[in-house]
Amino acid sequence: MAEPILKVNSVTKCFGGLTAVDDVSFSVEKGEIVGLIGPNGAGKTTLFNVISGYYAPTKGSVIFQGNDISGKPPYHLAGVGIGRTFQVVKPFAGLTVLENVTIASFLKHPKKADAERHAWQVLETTGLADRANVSAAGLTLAGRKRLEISKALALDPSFLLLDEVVAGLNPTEADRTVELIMKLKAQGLTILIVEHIMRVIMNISDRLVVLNFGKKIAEGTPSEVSSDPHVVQAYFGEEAA
Amino acid sequence: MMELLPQALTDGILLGGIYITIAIAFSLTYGVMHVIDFAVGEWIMFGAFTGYYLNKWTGLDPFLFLPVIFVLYFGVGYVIQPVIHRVLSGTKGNPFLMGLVFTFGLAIMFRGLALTAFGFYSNSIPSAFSEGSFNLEPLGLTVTIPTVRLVGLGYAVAITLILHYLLKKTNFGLGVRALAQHKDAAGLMGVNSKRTGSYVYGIYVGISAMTGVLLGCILSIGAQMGNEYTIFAFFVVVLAGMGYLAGVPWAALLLGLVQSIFMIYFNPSHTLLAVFAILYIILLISPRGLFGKGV
Amino acid sequence: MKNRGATILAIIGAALLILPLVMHDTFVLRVLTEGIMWIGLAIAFDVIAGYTGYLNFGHGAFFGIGAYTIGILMMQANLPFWAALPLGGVAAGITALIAGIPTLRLKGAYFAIATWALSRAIQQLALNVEFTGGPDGMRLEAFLNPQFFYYLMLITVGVIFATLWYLLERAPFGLKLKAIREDEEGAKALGLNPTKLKMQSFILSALPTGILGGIYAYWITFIDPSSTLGDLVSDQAVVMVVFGGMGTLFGPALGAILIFAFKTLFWAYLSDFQLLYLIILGALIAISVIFIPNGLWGTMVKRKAGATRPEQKAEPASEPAALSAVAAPEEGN
Amino acid sequence: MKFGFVRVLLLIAALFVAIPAYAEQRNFFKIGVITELSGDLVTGGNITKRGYDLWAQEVNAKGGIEVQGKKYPVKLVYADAQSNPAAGAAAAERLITQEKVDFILGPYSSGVTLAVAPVVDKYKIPMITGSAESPLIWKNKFKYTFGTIPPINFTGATSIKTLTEMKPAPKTIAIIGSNDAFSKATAEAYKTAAEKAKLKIVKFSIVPSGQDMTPLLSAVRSMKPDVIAFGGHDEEHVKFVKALKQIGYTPKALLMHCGITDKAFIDAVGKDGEQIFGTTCWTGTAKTKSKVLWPNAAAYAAASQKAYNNPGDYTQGGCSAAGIAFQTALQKVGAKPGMDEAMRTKLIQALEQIDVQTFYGRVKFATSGEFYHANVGLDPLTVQIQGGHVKTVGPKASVEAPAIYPMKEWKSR
Amino acid sequence: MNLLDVNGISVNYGDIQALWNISFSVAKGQLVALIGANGAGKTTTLKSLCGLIPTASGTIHYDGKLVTGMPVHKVVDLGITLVPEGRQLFPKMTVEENLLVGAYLKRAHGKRAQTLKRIYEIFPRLEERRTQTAETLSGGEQQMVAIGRALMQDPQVIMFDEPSLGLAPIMVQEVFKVIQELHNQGLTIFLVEQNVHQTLKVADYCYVMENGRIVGQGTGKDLEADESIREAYLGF
Repeated sequence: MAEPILKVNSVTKCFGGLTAVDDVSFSVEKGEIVGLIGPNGAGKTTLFNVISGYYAPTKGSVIFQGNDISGKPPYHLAGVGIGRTFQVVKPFAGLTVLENVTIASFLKHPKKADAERHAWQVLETTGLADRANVSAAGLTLAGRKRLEISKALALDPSFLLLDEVVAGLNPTEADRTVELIMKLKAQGLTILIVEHIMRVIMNISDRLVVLNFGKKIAEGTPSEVSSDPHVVQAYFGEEAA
Repeated sequence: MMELLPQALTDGILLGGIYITIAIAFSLTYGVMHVIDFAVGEWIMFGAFTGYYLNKWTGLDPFLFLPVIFVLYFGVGYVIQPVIHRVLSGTKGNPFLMGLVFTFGLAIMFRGLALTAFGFYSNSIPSAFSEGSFNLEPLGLTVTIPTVRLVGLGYAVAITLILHYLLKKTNFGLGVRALAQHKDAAGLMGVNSKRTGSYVYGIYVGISAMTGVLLGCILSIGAQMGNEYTIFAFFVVVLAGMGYLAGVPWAALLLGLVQSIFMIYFNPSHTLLAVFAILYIILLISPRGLFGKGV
Repeated sequence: MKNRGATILAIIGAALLILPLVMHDTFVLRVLTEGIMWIGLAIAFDVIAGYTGYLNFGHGAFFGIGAYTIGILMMQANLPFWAALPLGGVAAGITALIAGIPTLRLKGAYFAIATWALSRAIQQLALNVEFTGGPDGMRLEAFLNPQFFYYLMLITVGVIFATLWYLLERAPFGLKLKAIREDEEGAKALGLNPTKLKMQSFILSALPTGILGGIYAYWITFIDPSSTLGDLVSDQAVVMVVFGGMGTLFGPALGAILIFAFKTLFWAYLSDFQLLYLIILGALIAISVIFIPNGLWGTMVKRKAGATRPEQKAEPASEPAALSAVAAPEEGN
Repeated sequence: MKFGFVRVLLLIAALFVAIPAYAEQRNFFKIGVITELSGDLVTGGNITKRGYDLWAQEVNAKGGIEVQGKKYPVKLVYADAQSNPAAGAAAAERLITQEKVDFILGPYSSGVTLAVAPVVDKYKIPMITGSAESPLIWKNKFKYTFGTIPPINFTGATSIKTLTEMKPAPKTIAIIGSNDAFSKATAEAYKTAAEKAKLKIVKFSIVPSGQDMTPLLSAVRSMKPDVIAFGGHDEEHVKFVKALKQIGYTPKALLMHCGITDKAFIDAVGKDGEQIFGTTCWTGTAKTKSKVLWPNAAAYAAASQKAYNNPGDYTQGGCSAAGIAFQTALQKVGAKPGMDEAMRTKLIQALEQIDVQTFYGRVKFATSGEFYHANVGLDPLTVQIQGGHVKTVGPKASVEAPAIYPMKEWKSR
Repeated sequence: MNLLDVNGISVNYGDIQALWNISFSVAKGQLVALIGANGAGKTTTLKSLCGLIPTASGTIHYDGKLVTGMPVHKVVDLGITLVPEGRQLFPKMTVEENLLVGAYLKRAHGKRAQTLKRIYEIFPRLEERRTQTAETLSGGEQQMVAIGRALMQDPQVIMFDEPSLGLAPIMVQEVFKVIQELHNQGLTIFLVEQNVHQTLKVADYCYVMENGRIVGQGTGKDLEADESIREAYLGF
């Protein structure tokens, strides 16, 4: 088997006394979709921030395509092919949708005309083209989530970190987003996704990694994971003894 | 030169006392309302002139009027605060910046009003305390402490203690601190953010106005005096860490001591250069003030 | 629309170019020269304040450094004006570089006050060293040709405007800066290096300011620490930019024209009411902040667009990012 | 909306054009006044303005300036220099090109004067400043700029000399100056004079403007100088006296300069102002005799008292004297309102040759050397505040009252 | 009698509608729960109840009084309080000060010494840490302070927003024990939770929320048997 595209080696991240991520290891193979799940506050977003360079791990390392990227700044990681979205969508509110995506396109297309052309293409893919010229602040939540994906995609990444891009959408919109993710996978992208909507993540993930209290409590295919008693307990709370 | 050191330290501390009174309420206002009030010097100036005229009309010692001036300017601050609140809670543009520019406009306007109303001459407020000084020679120290400056330091200590008491020991103070730390949670505790903000701003304007009287007794007053004190208020508050009240006395004393030591032991014309260089260096090393506790 | 805008700009430009040929009032030329200078200063200030979101209260320092550089080079090194002028810009740019390394790490009020302290320190430095003439200031050789300075200022500011317009509105750079302004953290994920971009914008703001300072020095023939290194330039620039509308080039230009015109008319024809000027200016600033927080241009452009942009209600952030709530759900199609 | 923008521009343009520069045949002298009516130097600017105003008022009360048998009233047109050299230069340009003034009465501060002087040179419009006295101006040898107040380096020596004549003679001096052009020049002038008079200078310091000087004065106190001399502006004078009093050090003599002659200073510090020495060229009680306007200083002081509730200080007097200088020169060359360039050149020549006794004293401008175009006709005076009044205490020829020396302790006042 | 009556409220964030015509009620002395996936609108509901965010339409009555449009400090004065998500303590204040802020209202101020004593009895750990600043506490301790602070207000209704969020299992147990305890003492409780099992067990009545709408309701027992809840949460 080829070298995994991403390897997370015993990553620990502490904030003061709080250990948000505790000795987590897993890897992602090229072309797969790995779901990262766990109850609220389990440390998923923190782990995302470590992988995407926002936090340096307190311990452990992150290896991307064979290179140690732990502690490298996010803009460097964007350059080597890691795109990410944010859980709390924060578009550049004062700018239009097209401008938002164009900014990301500059990474691979330094000329403005090229970047804009590329941004249009991305918007076509994500279905936002008809809203290209509206202010990003004027988008609906679904639109903003799609804009998040568009921005990440405009980087032409080889690896995508998606943080709750479905949560909060109605079923129709959710289905469209799932469709989009599957399309991206078909194009060869590797994806690590955090999602709360189980329906979605169970369907699209090749493998799941489950976190609780910052620790990895399970890993495996969706069916393996869903029958794991630890996981069920993590989600529904402990049965009172 | 070493025999000057006790006097240098005394002068520095007394000067620091003045800076405390300029900065402490200003810092409180920043902590609670998150506004940098460019008009701080103008409040001081207005207070100074009010004291000056009250003294002129009644012939009574200006220190007797401090409560009157406080109440008067508390009212002024209380009335103005909602406007500032409105600017700061705006959703358009950059509210922080707008707050800054708004008070900047106020400061310009106040200066114009003062020049019109009070004229352009420098003046001084006479007080019984202006006479006399204490000599520490009996203690073997060649140190002179001017009474009026000692009163100033006493005022600074009193204001600091009163604010400390108000903030730490009263229910109102608890509400103010809660508001400064977490606005929504404070609301959930029943703190009326608008009214509390008005009280705080009123207290700040009132204290600044009283400080003006003091400065008029120690130094001089004039319609354009505000700017200079605004500078020192900024300096102290930033050095202390913005909104970090406990840091203010230390920052103010440091400023006073730096000025005093520099004037005596180095080239006095470099005093301000040194002061700004220190501010700059401290911001580099610890961007949130001396104690790293600014907000 | 774009064509019409370009046409109007071209007409204004042409009118400004022809003006001295048909009008010989040197006072009006002088006023226009200064007005144009303020446009340049305001738009240069807006690069860092409006586009990048960092309020520089020490902008005047760049102006003064430019002025002093030209003064010193011309009077003490006997350099010709044309050789000295670019060096004024370079000196301001280098100052921005040195000043920016530490200050650009600071946010909001701290940045504003740190830059302001820095400009004060520079002013004190100029007061205390020999080669600036200290408090006496410095006199430059008088070359009082109104047409020369008018054209010099017009062309310089024209070039500054065009360059900034190209960089900020046409080239990727402006968009990148806006991304930093809107969300510095988020911008990192898109491959932008905020530190580098902020520094570039700081230098881009300083450089033209230094050049304008240099022209000013040669034009006015006398500079001293209080007039070139004081708060005047920063204060005026703030007022003009906020009044006109931040984050655009036309807004600050409009603000500069209006504020400067108001000031000049008041000054020229209502001198007896000079103190009233302060009161009116102060009130104007305060009132415009309350009623047109987006500035004149921002308000005008929006009204034209016919739709007001709904402002995003800031989501209350809870402490560690790991615990933050998800955005509110929304309407289905 | 772009049209809105254009409309605004047009409106502004229209405003500038609408108030036209009318070239009129007038029967009065139109005089531009450039001074600091706003900004940091507003105090000095307004004192300057009073001086010019009082002169114009007096001239007009007499029906105007009589030139070849016909009286021409004067009309002053003000332009605020905003304490800013650029605004000063613009003011000059406007007064000259738009208002078409006949001549100009100049700014309070040296900085603004230095920016205005090249402009008046260029248009060949004469200017007399009644206030600016920095040595720098005269070193630059501007052809069209004159000044009625002698530079401080011309006057400073007198007071030092007066002090050295006191008994017992002072031996040591501490000199402090504020770090602005005028104050620093004052301090340096005192320093030069003290060195010449063989006084021991125990301290010479320049301090940033507007600061509290107490710590420095504490250091000075430890050196126990006989004389303390200070160069500063009005607000600093007040601070200085109070600081000195607060630390409880009374030198044998405290020397400031012209600023203390203003009634406002005496009002501000009250009895603490007593016995402070100053350097000036004129006081309301100076023994002057004149045939132009006011017959002597006392008459001027009375007029000023009536107009401003203030007898006026030497800056104000200098400004009124500037008017008189013009007046005299105009009469001499027979200039009428609306002078052409040739006439103005003649006026300059007349000014260079002027030698007139005014209420202010003798006005005579130097025509060469480091005081080029500054008034060197005056005798500098040493003054002292006595009983709330400014009394001349030196040099001998002008003494009104004997100097009180040493100074009375602050405490026992 | 219903203490809290929510009738058809809608809430917008800018142009985005977050709540759609929400109606429910809480009777005096009941423990009512609101469950739903992340982002369903639970926190928004709570915030609009106590006046932290404005409602676009609909009414909220508390004890017969209309509270819609009231500022938050007036709402809490009526006797409703919220233990907010993420605790929202005053980080630089000590534990005791945090608790005392709870008694800021005149209504509660008089009995504050007494209430404080009671709270220290419920949470002895807080008494040990009373002089420590809130930011130095562990998550569980912070949650205790948040609950204690709410109790200091002497409320009739306490609303909890995900009190077990981010807590260790042992602490979750503790928190639920406290909630149950308070309920037993007669307090009215409105609980928003993600810990479905525990919640359904303690709740008298439950509402289920999805996408800003109430999509189901019933007693805890009814819903526990309902497969759709399990599906909504886990998708299997």
